[in-house]
Amino acid sequence: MNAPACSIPTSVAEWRSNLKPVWCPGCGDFSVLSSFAKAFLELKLDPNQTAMISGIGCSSRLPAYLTSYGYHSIHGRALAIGAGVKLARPDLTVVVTGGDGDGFSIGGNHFIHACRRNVDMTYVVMDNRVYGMTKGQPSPTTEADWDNSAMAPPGGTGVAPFNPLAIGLTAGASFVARTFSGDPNHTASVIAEAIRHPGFSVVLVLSPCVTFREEERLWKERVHKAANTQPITDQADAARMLMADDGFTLGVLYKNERPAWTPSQRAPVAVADLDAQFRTG
Amino acid sequence: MNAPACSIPTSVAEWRSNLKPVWCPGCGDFSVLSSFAKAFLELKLDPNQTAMISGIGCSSRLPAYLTSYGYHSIHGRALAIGAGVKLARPDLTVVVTGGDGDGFSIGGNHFIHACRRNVDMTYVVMDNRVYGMTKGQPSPTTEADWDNSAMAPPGGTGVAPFNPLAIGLTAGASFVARTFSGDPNHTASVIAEAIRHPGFSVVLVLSPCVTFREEERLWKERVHKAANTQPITDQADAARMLMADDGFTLGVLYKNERPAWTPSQRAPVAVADLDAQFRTG
Amino acid sequence: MVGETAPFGWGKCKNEDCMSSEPDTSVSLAFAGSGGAGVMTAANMLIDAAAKSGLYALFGRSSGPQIRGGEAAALLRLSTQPVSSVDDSTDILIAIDWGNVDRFSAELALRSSSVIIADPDAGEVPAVLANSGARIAHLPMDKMAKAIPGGRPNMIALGAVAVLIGVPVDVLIEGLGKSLKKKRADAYEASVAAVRAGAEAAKDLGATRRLGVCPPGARWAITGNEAAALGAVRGGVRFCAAYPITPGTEILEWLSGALPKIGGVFVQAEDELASINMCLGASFGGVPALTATAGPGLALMIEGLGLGVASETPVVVVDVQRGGPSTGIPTKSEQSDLDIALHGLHGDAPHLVLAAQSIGDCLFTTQWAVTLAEALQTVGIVLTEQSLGQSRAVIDPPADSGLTAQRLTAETPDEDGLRYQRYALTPSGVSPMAIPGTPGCQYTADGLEHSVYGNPSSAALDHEQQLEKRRRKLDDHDYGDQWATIEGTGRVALITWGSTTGAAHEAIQRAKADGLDVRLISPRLLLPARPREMQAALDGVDAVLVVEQSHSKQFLRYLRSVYTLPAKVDCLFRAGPLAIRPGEIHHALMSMGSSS
Amino acid sequence: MVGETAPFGWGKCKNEDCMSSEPDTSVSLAFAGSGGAGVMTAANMLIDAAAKSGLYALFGRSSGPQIRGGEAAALLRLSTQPVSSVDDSTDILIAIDWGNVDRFSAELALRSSSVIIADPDAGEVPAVLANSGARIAHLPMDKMAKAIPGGRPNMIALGAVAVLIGVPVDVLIEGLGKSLKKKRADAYEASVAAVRAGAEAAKDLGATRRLGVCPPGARWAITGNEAAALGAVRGGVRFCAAYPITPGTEILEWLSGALPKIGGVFVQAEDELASINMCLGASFGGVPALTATAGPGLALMIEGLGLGVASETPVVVVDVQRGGPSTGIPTKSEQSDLDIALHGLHGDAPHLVLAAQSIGDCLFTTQWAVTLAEALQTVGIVLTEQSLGQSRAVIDPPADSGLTAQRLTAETPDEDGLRYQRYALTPSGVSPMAIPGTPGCQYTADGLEHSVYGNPSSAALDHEQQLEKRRRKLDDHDYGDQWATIEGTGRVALITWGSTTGAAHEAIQRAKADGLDVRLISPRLLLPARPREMQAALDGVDAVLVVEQSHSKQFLRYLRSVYTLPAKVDCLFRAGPLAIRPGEIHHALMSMGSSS
Ligand SMILES: Cc1ncc(C[n+]2csc(CCOP(=O)(O)OP(=O)(O)O)c2C)c(N)n1
Ligand SMILES: Cc1ncc(C[n+]2csc(CCOP(=O)(O)OP(=O)(O)O)c2C)c(N)n1
Ligand code: SF4
Ligand code: SF4
Ligand SMILES: [Mg+2]
Ligand SMILES: [Mg+2]
Repeated sequence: MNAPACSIPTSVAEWRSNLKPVWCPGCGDFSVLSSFAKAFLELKLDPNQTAMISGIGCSSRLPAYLTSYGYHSIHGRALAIGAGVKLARPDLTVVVTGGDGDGFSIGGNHFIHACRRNVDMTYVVMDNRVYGMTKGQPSPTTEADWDNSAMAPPGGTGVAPFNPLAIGLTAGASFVARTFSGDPNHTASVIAEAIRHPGFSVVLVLSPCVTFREEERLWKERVHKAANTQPITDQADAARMLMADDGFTLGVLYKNERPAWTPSQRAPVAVADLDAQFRTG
Repeated sequence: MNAPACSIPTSVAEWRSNLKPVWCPGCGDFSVLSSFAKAFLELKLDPNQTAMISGIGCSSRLPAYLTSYGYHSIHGRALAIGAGVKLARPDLTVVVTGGDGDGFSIGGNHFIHACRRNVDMTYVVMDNRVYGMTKGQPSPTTEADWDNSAMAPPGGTGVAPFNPLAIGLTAGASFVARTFSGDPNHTASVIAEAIRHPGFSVVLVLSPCVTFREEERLWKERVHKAANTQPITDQADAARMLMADDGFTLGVLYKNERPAWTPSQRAPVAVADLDAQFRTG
Repeated sequence: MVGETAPFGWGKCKNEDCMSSEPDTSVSLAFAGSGGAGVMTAANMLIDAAAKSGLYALFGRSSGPQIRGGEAAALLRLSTQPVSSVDDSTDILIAIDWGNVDRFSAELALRSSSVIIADPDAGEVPAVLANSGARIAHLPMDKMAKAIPGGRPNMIALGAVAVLIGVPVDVLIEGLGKSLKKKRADAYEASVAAVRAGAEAAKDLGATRRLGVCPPGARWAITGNEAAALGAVRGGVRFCAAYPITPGTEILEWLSGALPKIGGVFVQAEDELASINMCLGASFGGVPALTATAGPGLALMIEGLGLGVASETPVVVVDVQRGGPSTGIPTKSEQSDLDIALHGLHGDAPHLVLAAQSIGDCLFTTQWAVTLAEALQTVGIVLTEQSLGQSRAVIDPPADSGLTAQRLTAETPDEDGLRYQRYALTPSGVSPMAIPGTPGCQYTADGLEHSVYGNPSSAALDHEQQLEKRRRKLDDHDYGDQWATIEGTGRVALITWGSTTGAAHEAIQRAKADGLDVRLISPRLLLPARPREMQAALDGVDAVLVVEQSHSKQFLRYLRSVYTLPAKVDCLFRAGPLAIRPGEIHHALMSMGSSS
Repeated sequence: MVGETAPFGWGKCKNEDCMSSEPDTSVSLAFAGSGGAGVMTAANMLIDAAAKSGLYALFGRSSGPQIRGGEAAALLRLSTQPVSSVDDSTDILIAIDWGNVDRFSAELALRSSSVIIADPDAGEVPAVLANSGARIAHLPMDKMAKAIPGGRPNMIALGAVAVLIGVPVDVLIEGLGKSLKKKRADAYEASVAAVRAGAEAAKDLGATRRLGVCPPGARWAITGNEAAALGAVRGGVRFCAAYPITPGTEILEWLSGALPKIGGVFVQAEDELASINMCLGASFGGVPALTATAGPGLALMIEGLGLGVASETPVVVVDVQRGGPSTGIPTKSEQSDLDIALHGLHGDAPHLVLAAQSIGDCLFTTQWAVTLAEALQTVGIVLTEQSLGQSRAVIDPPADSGLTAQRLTAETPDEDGLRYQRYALTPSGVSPMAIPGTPGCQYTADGLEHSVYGNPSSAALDHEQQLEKRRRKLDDHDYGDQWATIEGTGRVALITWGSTTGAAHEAIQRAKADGLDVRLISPRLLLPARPREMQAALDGVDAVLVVEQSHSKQFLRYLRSVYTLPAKVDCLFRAGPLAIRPGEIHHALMSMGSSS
């Protein structure tokens, strides 16, 4: 199924489909889209050998804006679909993408199990700390005191956000990174590195929702690169670092070489011979 | 709804219902059952003010063996039901219980969100690193090389287990402990401490499945008490400790004083006045 | 059920001294424009003014896929009488610009008698609209607005439309005052000027439809989602765990605001699996609980609902139906979750399914569902629709049915000192339920089949007895007249459900004017089936027209499965998003009437 | 569909030279004993010996709630002819001890003509059994076993039963050799001695039923779960993601062993939401995928199945039905997931529902379902039952239908160089599907309603066209004769489905002997409905008996909803776990035949 070499795009524009994004003007996801194109270009990926899988949400609309194969599925299940694609078709590059609600609220179980299973795919989450598509409810990464939502009481829900990267790490993710949509080149290079990484890689992109969380425009003043230029490789050290972190540290924060999981294969048997066990006498 | 004082049991036997457990002879869950009775006795709980919530699995059968109120629900959803009980009825003592499959495989999402939400209830997981009830399949805590299962290939699944306590901690649990069913008094005292803790407390009880994992009888030789007699109180330190741990350290490993979450209450309005906003002119 | 006591009403203006001097009792209009043009604002202001003038109204919205911005249309029907359906066509379309108006041109339903009011500077009227043959009138809204400091085209449009349909401009301006003055006086001034300019210019646009005058009366302006939420709390709901989803989110938003004020609890759950199971937990704890969702969320709740049925834990889910299957069309209406609501649970799992018939009826039906689920200790699913939930109506204030949750609770164990039987085999099938905290009645609720005590059992006898008890308690309950709306006595019957009831009612009025007497049967209670009541309702009927908004005739299939219908049955059906309009039903009735 | 070509067969012994000299063609027996007594081992050995002697058999099990230990009964029927149903009653019950035998006494179905072989040292025969009036014979199995070093009572029982029913003891001992000799010679010797002692003692127990002799022939011994799994891989399945659940787990266990040997993939998922969605991912990638589950798991897969329907991604789920609702009775059989299988999805979501009619037919039906789902790019649900899945049958080797997955794939974009239309509106409704890796055909599969390209669309026209295409491709497909088992030409028809087909067939044979000609109609394809074919099948029928194992007459309701039945329709229905037996169907047919 290898495609002719000529199908490999030579410009960012070739990676973009002709579908117009539904996103609000200024939404952080636009630049994540361009980071994907840049990363794919850098990796010289072939669109017909690339599968972009997403759930439901503003961010989950992304696959259709690229010229790769895509599956815009249902809310919260993208990682399960992605694992199915990769396990059945190890020759494809599989990238799963979506939002913080999709991935960490309704999709939380698949997230921790994807980290544990360590199938060779890349998960890029556009974290805007809100449910954009359903018009502004708190997500698992939303601050406890954010209350500019019709579904949050005055003063906020009072439920503390959790740190999905720390959870991912403890669940077994072998590559953990954070980037900011305001720095599309950095995001592109981290996505490229994550795709190169053999095993399950998580990239959390801080991507402001300018409509329901206007204040996130100020994130550009809070983000900062990690002190170490090299990722931590010890799980315990990384766990400590992530739990002590302010949530705005950018870079590849943890990486290890745990081999990607591949399903068991056994000595071949012809399908026609599988019934031997049922024959009596 | 306070019951007369005379309804508070004065012996372990009074906490046991007359239903005979379905468990296999030698199953670790028998002694967890007695630890519950002991802990409840120590806490002087009233059976009619206590709600035991479970999912489905051998371990999840436990509630009906006690004389408290109980809800033996569906596979994986016990924590959600428990949160509903506690939020609606803050006067009750709510204990959620079940197995490693119920809690960390199908129930994984409710687990991380229960940790995050920090409702004042106690979660006691009987971890036997296997699905007992469905006759022996690997669970998320099963060793990667365990292959004594009709659903695991020779050599095991190759999927590394994860450490639910570490995940629980990073997700926000405010009380994290491990005990061993072979030490029912220690288990009882930790359960009692967990119930006293305001907020969401997790107690992982290593509880052997003698039928499908006979080798777990040897756990008694592997378990050891935590070096510190006092729980760690710093999240980052605890994260490091749990990730470096061998999985057999017993005790209350982490505890903090984050206040339990209670739902917002606002200035009272009569139900009859709620329609004011719809009246025009 | 008609008239005063009906949870929703149709018919004549209720003000007896209403003397409409003009022929038009109803006008339909649409405001269109791209994102930010303010069409929804204008529509809301018009609705408010109409309500104050004693009119009734229905206001739906159609918008594109964009989260913010993007084209949108406000679809309004104003009337001197209560409105429960969109009309056959739009009388007046006023477009500030053309955006991607083709995306919803079908929903506009223009025809040759319509008028399109277009801004000549916005370019040609798109062919897809012009082809309707509608008369085109020009109003340079953009230019006129620019002439007023701070003026906006939507206010010009508003003023013009008000005059054309006969909503008093003064009332409109009074309303503007309330909503704008406090915020920004300059915005208020600019709006007033723009409305007046529009009103002035309207005189040159040629006469269109003018509504009769109704003396002001008490009115409610409410959406179906608000009504359902209000019905929930009136019915006694004090717990809601929920996960947002279009088009049900507004129910949750309203409850998240209201519950904390009445001693209740609202919690945003991590997913629908959690929300339904949290509700079951609260209900087990004795607190009536409800959640709301749409098709995909309902799909995720199915297992939890089965637990509610088997463990006899009351709970209610409102499913605001949208286009399906799968993610489908989240913002558009359809009646296609009937199958899953009736038959989605595994095993033999009798439960309640109710459907709201109008925006106002979302209140009554939800309130009733809560009290039924509580009384019968079972699961209730309330089906509403995007076109009810997210549309706003101006209606007569709905009466409070006064229905409120009454659960049969156990206070003590059996008198003989015997062990408490949670699942006792009572004559009604309803067993007294002990609420945690009740001394001596401790039990373990179970989704496994169980004995009367709740102990797990796989014995054939226990299974049979518990299945039968769960069936009996629902089948044998007396649901009263409210189970269905039944009107008229013709030999032709129209059977429908949900929002389509409104259009059906209007169609039947028209058929009557044409001399055809048609009976209306619209069940509010869909499950359990009421064979005896349906047989009575169908007495003397020899032809039936079934009307529903699904592609696979879900309602017709259901009717056939549980009721005996006359030999002649026709079906008028169509998937969403296009509403089924009174005219097409009328047409179907007339051809049926002539052939039967 | 009868005889050689049918995926399962009934009727005479196929060996033409079979000259059964004795009257009995079938014997039913039960081994009972508490956990560890080895009743299942004894039953399996008897089945193996029977198979080698040319007999046919059916072997089901009934056990208590304990995971290990606890009482259990092996329920066997041996016959000189293919067996597809349990018989009306148990001829011989041999009980090693009485454990909690009352838990399943109802399933034993003893009557006065039965024989109970009891160990006098195990105490009184429990009243619930003795009340049947069965003759009681004593065999001191425990004492006899103790007399043999290493001897066990179950082997005494085995030897005795073999003699009583006429299974050659030599063949039995030959089988013992194969299974035991290699492991432990002493265990083998002890077992042989015990079997011989039991056989010897049997002579004093009084004559019971003896089976005729059949010359040995090729046989398969297989469970329904194994058969379904084999059907899956024969149909082309190469991917399975799954979550264990009783009684479907054995399908998964078999696939987890087989798939890695044929280049396929098995993965244990974290839950059923993951398993169905992983399957969709694999299928999107071009690899035929299947998962298996039971009611609670199916409930969790509903949303994923809807995505399969909307995005037109083929996938198959085998639902091994158990007692419902909710967790219900996991280890017992029922036909009560019909409702959810047919109508469980939200929105208008046409899909395939098939049902296996016998243990052997689990193979054909699953294989067919896979090829249909692949050909029609949709979701297929295969309904089997605990009584099929977890029972073992000795049958004639089933023919390989040769059906294998053929997906219509797209190789290049449109010839005119136009953009690839994933959801093109073809005449058949099936659109060529590009598999990732195909150059130039990239598209994004979507569960949102979409245009032919797959772009999200909320336009009424796209919705209507895609709904219609998805309906058409299923309705217009030619499913051939296999859609149903249809036999006979009587004016009374028996309509049933699933495992009940076997009992129905046997009942019809008996009715024929009584002079009543009854037609059998048992649809293997339940959805889409086949109104034309059903009408043809019902031609000339004036009375129908519907037979099903559900409490709420799910099948009858479904038949009424989509088919036109004659005026006279009776229904014989009951929830699980008690099997519906040929005798009661026969009885119902005869009273129907005489009244009609
Ligand atoms: C089962 C289900 N529940 C709820 C929804 C409604 N829904 C759609 S997107 C969304 C949240 C999106 O938030 P996020 O994933 O953070 O994406 P964003 O829009 O912020 O990019 C929700 C709740 C749905 N489509 N399906
Ligand atoms: C939705 C659903 N899926 C699967 C099952 C089958 N099932 C019952 S218990 C269980 C696993 C039990 O494992 P665990 O929670 O570890 O409990 P244990 O039996 O080991 O104590 C499974 C898979 C079910 N009941 N419901
Ligand atoms: S709502 Fe927020 S996340 Fe969604 S498109 Fe707009 S800015 Fe982006
Ligand atoms: S199977 Fe294992 S976990 Fe279950 S009761 Fe037996 S020993 Fe305990
Ligand atoms: Mg988000
Ligand atoms: Mg376990």
